[in-house]
Amino acid sequence: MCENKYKVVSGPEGYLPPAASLMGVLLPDEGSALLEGDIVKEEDAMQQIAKKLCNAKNPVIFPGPLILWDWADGVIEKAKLVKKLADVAGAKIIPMPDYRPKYPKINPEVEINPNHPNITIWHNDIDVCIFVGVHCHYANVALKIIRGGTDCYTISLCAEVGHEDAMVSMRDLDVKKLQKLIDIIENEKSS
Amino acid sequence: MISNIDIRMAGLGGQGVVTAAHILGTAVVSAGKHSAVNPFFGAEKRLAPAESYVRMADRPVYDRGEILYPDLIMIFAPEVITMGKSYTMPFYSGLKEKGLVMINSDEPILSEKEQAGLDKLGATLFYIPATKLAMEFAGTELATNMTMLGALCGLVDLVEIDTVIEAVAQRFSGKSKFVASGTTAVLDESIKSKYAKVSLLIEKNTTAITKAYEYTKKLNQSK
Amino acid sequence: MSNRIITPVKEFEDLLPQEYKDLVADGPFFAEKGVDDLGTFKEIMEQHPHCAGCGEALGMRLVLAGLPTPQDTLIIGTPGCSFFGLAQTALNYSNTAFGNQNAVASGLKRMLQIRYPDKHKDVVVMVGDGGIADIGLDYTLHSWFRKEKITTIMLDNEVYGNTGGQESGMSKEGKVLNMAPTGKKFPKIPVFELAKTSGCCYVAKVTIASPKKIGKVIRRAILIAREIGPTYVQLFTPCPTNLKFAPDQTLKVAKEAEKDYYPFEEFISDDAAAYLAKVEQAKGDGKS
Amino acid sequence: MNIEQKNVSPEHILFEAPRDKAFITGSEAVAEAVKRANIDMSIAYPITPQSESMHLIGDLYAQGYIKDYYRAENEFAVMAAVHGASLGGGRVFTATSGPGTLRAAEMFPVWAGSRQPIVCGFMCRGISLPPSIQPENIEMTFLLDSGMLMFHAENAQDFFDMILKGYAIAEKPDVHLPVGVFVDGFFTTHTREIVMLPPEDIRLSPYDPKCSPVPAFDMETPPMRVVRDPLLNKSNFISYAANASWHQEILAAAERSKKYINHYMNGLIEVDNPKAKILIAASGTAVAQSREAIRDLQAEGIDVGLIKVKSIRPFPEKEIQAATENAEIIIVPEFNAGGWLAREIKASLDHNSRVISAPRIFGGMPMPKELIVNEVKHAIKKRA
Amino acid sequence: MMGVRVAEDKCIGCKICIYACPEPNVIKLTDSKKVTIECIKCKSCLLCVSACPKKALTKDEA
Repeated sequence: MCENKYKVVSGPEGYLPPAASLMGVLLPDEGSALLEGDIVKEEDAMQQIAKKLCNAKNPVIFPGPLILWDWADGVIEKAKLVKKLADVAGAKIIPMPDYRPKYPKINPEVEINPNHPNITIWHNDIDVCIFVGVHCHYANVALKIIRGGTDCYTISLCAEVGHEDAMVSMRDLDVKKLQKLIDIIENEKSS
Repeated sequence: MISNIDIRMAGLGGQGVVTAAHILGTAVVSAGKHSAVNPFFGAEKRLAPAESYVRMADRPVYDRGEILYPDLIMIFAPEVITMGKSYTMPFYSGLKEKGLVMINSDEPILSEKEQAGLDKLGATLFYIPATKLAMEFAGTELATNMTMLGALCGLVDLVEIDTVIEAVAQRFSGKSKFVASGTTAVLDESIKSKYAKVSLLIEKNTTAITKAYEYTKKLNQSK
Repeated sequence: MSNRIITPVKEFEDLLPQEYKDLVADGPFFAEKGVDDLGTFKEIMEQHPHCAGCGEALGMRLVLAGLPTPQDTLIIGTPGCSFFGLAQTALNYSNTAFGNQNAVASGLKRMLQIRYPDKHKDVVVMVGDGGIADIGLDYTLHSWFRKEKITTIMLDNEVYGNTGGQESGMSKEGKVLNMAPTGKKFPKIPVFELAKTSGCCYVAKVTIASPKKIGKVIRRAILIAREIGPTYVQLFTPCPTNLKFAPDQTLKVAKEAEKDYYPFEEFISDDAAAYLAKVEQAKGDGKS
Repeated sequence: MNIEQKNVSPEHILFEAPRDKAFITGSEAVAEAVKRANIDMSIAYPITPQSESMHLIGDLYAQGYIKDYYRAENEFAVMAAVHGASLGGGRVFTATSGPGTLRAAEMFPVWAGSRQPIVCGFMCRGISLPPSIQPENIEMTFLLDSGMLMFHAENAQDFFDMILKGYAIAEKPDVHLPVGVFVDGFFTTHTREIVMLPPEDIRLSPYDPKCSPVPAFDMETPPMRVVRDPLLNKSNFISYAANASWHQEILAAAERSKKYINHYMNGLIEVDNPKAKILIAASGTAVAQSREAIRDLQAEGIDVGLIKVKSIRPFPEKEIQAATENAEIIIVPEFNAGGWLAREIKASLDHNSRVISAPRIFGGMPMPKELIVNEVKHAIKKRA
Repeated sequence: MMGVRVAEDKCIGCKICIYACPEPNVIKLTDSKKVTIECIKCKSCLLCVSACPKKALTKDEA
């Protein structure tokens, strides 16, 4: 649909990679998604997510605080589907329970932190990851660091407007879209 | 009716030059024309020199700030000239050729030099006993700004006198709080306290404006 | 009560790191805990980078244990040593610039009152002596003059710790410190007295050598701030690194100060006292 | 007091609602905007020429339009307290001027760094010794890299609209940055002019902190543990990388705001007569003065176009490049001694010798249109 | 290895060491009312040692 010159692909991009937004990558309007910097149909983005997950050696879902804690109505329904998504995709789940810069260090076996996400990615050899339920600011910070220092393929499932620094970014993620994504992954698995 | 005119009003703090400018601008706008009005941007203290500026036009007015080259100058107090209570010296500096000057005074006050300056510009000069008219018809010298406005409308065909009177009523009705500066708001209260009721204030002001209007209308015809 | 944000979603409960599981199971959120219970519950502060024997870290630990409802407590701080431990604490903590903490807390408290008119949201300022008595004195005093319903806690280590041991207004007279190479020329700033005359309804001065008193004082300060007005607690938390004593001497230093110039003092206004009697009686605890 | 106002979208209040003519000052326009902005809280500290607007906002509080309002102890305290209030998840407004801006300056990067959608009015004035309350906008140069979005209003109408638009833009989840709406003090605050206002029985829908890219600071939004300020851990390379990424995210957010600025403000710049070989590029009151000058120049047969720079941050680099493609002379009149706008424009353009940084007016003096006219004629003569 | 050793026979479970430790969640009281120390988080300030009235705590020299 909308082609951008700058491609948001897996890194490592080096010392301090530019924010994709500053390289001209625009967030899509409602109904569209972002695939490696280009605005595409939501369905295409879902297909890509399914393909990436099914071909990954070690796909991992990083659920954030918004979905780990039962703080608002509707969280449980989403959480159930994220769990199901992990099951269907055969992905591990490593949580991001909060955003503090952990002292003295995080345990990369069991958690990820937005301030040093790479430790978890390197330690667990994660090649595809999904961010879900993380506040946009912290997701963006983490996605930039990951792209700078790892070759991990990043996917963000965002309830707001999405993330340019992820390789695939879905926006306005709700229960319906999650279910659709699960169906597409199931399809991909069986084909 | 005259369009596109820039007016500089000079007086002493507390005399109502800011309010006069506001009322005139309001009248112009409600008559469907354009106007921008601003006070002199200084420390606002009673009896200190004060100026305000009214721009009016039949097209949008963008220009703002002090009017350096006015078409018309209104002097609200003789002291502006005689005692130099002004930041603009001489008082007519910047006046455009064939401009008009109104001075609130019962008698001529200009020095020969000043008169010569005006003559060189081909300016027309009117003395208006505005404070005297204010005392007579409104019972307070605080209505000097009203009589100056009335006088202005009698001399120059800017806007219908009724529109000005409406603007006065709007200004003092208390429906919308008028804010030129913190000090103006305080003065407003003191003027209102001189009258038992706002309606009386408006009535007195209306009389003062009308009388001053009639005064200059006659003056103009006799000239 | 806002325990929902510390209630895990079932699907992910098992996946949470141990410290979070402990916080949920044994923390002070679902069952009320106090200083008395230390050692038997999961404290909300985690490992921190404070120096060995840090009086301030101990002070924070005791204060945090004394919070009546940590799940509705928000802490505002400043840059400085206190940041390190508080950033590792399981409640909302923020510092912004240096010294403006009481101004930030004023805005925050008022907004939370607007948004949650039926809840007590305890806004607590917890910062060092430099933040309160020096750079932030205006903001501290003005929040008291305005009767903001916040609790201000000074972690008084009598020195600028994080910047490397400079004289603060709360340093002792005569003390040789960085930027006071010939010794401090004036006495400690009487913030405790200023608090009493500036509108605080409850003011207390205590040292880390009296942990149970800290628990009592913090509880009182926060309860009174909910209903009556501003409260202030000045907590002596000596700094072994910059005051140059051995880390195992911190409590000894505090004890000596208590005897010498830092005695326990408490001031309570009449209306605060009446209110406190009511709540302590209603609780039937007199929990101290 | 019970205020009956209907909550509406920014699109409705800005584009759809009918508007009526009012003859008001810039200060009054601020209050009219705040009245329709559904503000939770406002905090004030007096300074000329900001005071009148914040008095009026106090009146709005007394009338029940705002839920809390107080006079703080100084500008740093004001900016700190509105920060605290904004952390708490509500909508806030304040304003200041010149020396107040500089006194409070430490807080502006804090607002941006912690992604607070605060809208602040800046009624610019002189800042230095000799003390000056007079209009000039030198304070803007100190804020160019504070992380705030900066809009420069030409007149009271802009001021009114940009405050409401400021909230609409600032509160987008992918933007969520503070917005400074700047005017040249007195020229706008104290000038009475025609302003078109939507009805006062409508207001913006309330701020929803749930859509924020950072958690509201209320112990109702997870996580409990969160560091909202830049990460102050003395640590190692990876911590610095986190810090740098955080900063990049603020720059990225400003970049994302362009889409919304285009939508709500009809572009970061506005161009009249772009084909002219001579362009005047200006912001704020200098735009108004340029319009008068252009009217005179056109009357004399000199073809001059105008670029009105509305968004100073993000800076419309590409837009100005495109608009000046055919220009041979670009005059940049400014109300400050530093010439910061000309510097920004020069840095954006190739062949920047085309840019003439003049006239520069400061100290509170007005900028008569004649000065701009002369500058244009002088430039033409010099080229010929 | 830094740390502090507890002599269980001397510990009376008075918890004074717990109130003295600047580190959170390091010294805990067991069900048998003795303290245990999680040495991995201990910074060896020895405040607990100097605070213990029964001399039940000693520096772990190992």
